[in-house]
Amino acid sequence: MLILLIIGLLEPPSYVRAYDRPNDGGGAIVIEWESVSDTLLKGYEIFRRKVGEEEFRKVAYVARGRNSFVNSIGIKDGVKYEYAVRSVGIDGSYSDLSIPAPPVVSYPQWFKKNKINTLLAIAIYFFLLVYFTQAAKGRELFIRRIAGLDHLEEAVGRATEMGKPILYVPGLSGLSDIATIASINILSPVAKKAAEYDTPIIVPNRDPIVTMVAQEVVKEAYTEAGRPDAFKRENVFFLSDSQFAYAAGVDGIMVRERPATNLFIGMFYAESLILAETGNMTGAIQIAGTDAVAQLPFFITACDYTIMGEELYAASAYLSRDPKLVGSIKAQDWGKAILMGLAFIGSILSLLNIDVVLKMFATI
Amino acid sequence: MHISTNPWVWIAAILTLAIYSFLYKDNPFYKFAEHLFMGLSIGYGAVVLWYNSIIPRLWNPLAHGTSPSRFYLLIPIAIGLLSFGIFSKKYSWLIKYPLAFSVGAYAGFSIPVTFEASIFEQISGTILTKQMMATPWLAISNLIMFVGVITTITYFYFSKHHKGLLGKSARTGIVFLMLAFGASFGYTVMARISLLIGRMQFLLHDWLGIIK
Amino acid sequence: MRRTFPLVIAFTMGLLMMIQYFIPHPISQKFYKIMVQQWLIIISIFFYVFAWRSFGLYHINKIKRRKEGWWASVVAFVGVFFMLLAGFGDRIPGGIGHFIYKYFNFDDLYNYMFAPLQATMFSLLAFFIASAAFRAFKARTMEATLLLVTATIVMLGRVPLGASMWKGLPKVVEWILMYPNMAAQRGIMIGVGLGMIATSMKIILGIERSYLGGE
Amino acid sequence: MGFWDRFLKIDRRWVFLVVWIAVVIPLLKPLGLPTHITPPVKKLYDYIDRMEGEDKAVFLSFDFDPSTMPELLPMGVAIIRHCFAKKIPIIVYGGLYPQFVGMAKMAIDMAKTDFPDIVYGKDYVFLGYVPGLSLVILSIGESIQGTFGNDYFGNRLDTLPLTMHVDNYEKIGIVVDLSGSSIPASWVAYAYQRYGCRIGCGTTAVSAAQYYPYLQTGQFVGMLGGLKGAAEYEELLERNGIPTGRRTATIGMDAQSVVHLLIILLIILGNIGYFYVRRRERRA
Repeated sequence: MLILLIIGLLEPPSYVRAYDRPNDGGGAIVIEWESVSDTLLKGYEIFRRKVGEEEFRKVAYVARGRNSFVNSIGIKDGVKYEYAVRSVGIDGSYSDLSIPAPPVVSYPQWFKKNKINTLLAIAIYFFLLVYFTQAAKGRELFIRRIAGLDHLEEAVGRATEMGKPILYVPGLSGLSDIATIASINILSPVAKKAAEYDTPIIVPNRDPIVTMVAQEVVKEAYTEAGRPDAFKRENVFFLSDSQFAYAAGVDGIMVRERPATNLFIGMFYAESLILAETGNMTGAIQIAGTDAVAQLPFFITACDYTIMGEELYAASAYLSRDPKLVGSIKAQDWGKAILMGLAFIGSILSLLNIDVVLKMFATI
Repeated sequence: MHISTNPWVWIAAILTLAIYSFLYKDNPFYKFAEHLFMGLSIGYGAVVLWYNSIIPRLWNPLAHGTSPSRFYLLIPIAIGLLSFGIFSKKYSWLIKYPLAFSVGAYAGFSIPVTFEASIFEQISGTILTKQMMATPWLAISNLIMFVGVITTITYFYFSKHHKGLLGKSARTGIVFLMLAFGASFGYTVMARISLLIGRMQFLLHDWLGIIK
Repeated sequence: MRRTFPLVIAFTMGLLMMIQYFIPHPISQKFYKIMVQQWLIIISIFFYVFAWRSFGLYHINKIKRRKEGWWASVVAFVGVFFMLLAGFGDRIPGGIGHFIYKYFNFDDLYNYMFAPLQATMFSLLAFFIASAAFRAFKARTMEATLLLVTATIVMLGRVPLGASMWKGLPKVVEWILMYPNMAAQRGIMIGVGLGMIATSMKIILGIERSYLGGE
Repeated sequence: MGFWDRFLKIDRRWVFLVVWIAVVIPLLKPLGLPTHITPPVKKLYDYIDRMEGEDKAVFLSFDFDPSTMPELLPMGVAIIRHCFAKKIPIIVYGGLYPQFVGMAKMAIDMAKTDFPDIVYGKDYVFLGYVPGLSLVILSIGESIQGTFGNDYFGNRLDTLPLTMHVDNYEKIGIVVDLSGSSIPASWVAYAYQRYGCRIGCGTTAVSAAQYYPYLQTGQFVGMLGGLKGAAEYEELLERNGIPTGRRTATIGMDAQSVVHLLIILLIILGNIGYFYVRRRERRA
């Protein structure tokens, strides 16, 4: 009897309000309400009707503990809707419907105001990049030593001495990965050196587009070295687009062609160690370069030199000494300095209960 | 012992052994499996491309679609066709159009996404808050984390000599890098060994039936 | 036409794809969908034709010149045709189509040939990880020592044995993963992120053009 | 050349052989090393166990392919067995991508054998692939019948007693997602954050580290990490008298421990040798 009485007293939520979800393409309305504090509460049911309609229809249920909901199914932009919410008890009883929220209309927006920080960051970085690439013209900028790169020439030379080919693996990803582009940048001077020394360079590929680009780059390098006739298109080829079939194929090349130098530069996944260990077995000198953090430990243990993370991007600037590319390294360093500074200031402020910097980096 | 009578299981087992034979040395069995695998993967890729891309995205809308906008699909087809220029010496430069289109689009797309995922999220996770300093233990741990992030970034500082404060910081960064590489090596070991166990269970249970 | 126009295309596409991110309006969403789900995929289909040609030429070349082990290239082609027949067998008219479909079931080829080959290649890692650890994990320098000690602690902490040796070990491992490990990962990620963005911007601006295959 | 010199230059094929033996012997002759139960696994087990007799179903999603099968499939089998034994209704979902369905089918076939009285349609239902990825997760919040229409075998869902009754997250006690990718995070974002449905997770050893934060915040009820997590679940079944069938993960775990130990031993021996040789060379 008592329980029945209590259930009968289950209250509907109060202060129900509805508004168009900001920063979206339309078609969504946010509903909020004050929570009901009742131990017998199980959750809430949300009801909707178009203005002018008689009956409310249930659109959703949410469990207790939450007091907002985004309704994004069946909403038309420009149509007026009314929302009401009711409480549900743990044994399935219901409260009355709440007082409906004032009518609401959803519409699409033209700019995500919450993304203004991203836009600003892009603008600042863009400015830094343009400034330093322009400022770099005609000036020699400093780049620190990158261990793996210094040995690149030595590695090419060794293959020449031994009369064995060079194997260049441009990673397993496509051009949408920037690491692949960095790899193509490094392939160009390597192929040129190989052409000068008259050492064959084998480039097996996993991505069709990269195959095409690699062919062009190697051909160009041979032309630049003054030996266009020595370029063999069949040495730059598409092997397979399946990760492990590709690894199996490259393993095969390593044990049969016995390249004296293996270069693994670009984006790699789990196959990294399969490639590097097989190369180690054949006794080749190996240099790896990748920004795939998870694969770095395996390259470090199985290769002679490893170009780590961002060093890969610096590599193309380092090898070419092209002032425009070196200028971009300078811009990257400025970016790092600014971010480190903000992390310091942000920490101090946030420990003093001022979260202004923290808010600057919010992504929602 | 219950040796499998399913011929497919036998094929799978023999191919498995052929790949493992590579661990001893390169041999015709491995070579066979390797080339078969490459061939199968190309064929598989073609079938998947046909059913998952060409049919639903190209053929169905063009052949059976009714919306007038379907003819816009002719634009990417035209751009794609330019890549066939590579088959002739004279027109091989045509390939630059589809390349520029794809690479440009991916580059533009990745800029805001990378800013948010790799920079904003990471920096806001690094900034120390009161919550992160709640207990002495948490405070020490998070301070170590903070120092780790900053010093690792300085290791990747290229335009200055690594001397003085920067040099010290970069050397500390290497310490953190090595710790991280060791940790991820260690925790990957488990998953990789599970894979081998899985294959061995296939050979010993499904194929030979030696283990129950 | 040969040099400038591709750069203009890259610039325009890059800018449009970047801007659409900031515009929630359905027009911009539709542009994104059409580009990512249709156009870019359709263009990439044509690149595959090139890739298959490259694959074919590579192996035909080996067979023609009777290079050592040319028979393996024949095996590769056999693999391709098996898979294609199984995949498209139901489209081949007449009794042959039915025959192929029945005996070269696509799922069987996948489950009993492709998948085991893939899984076995993947499992080679277990052997390689052991031999790499044995060979390379030497306490030569302070850094190398750190790497090998951390790896060993984490390895121990992830099996029951470690926990029975010392109860606190799993907690230590978790701490290493959560703090120093994450710190370095973050540091790399931030640097890599900046590098990626810079490269993307250079592509859009036409400063970076090596992907177009030289000049 | 002394023993250590030769040991350091040992052909790596010996290392391969030792690794192989270290895997095969425990498989042939299980050592029966004790399995310690860790809290994340216990929590998930208890949560499902408490659903016995309640009017709710378990929703088990298979979001992985053959490459992570050794770690994740035993988890699926163990959870299905748990539900079958306790007569907790279970909906097995073949995953968000088309190539995942085979894994779910395999798990059901392996679990079914010990439970002859289980009835399809009443005690469990098998759902196949429908396109939509995270939209599917959202759509289940509205209606399972509306999202899928038919089960894997083509039966209409509104004709099966189980799905007639269980149509959205309201009647689902927990969603358990088995995956080595980021898919569990999507279930949290859409099913938990939006519909309040509790989520459990089974993931690979590599991914487990990145999911600890979810466990801490309670976004996951519990978590099975890698082969070890699966072995612990099997152990809990065994302790509670539920037929476990072939304990794939537990058997594998013995081999796992032995190989870990072996690798550590190799590293230690390698270093002893290295220091011995170096010291001798310095003296010379």
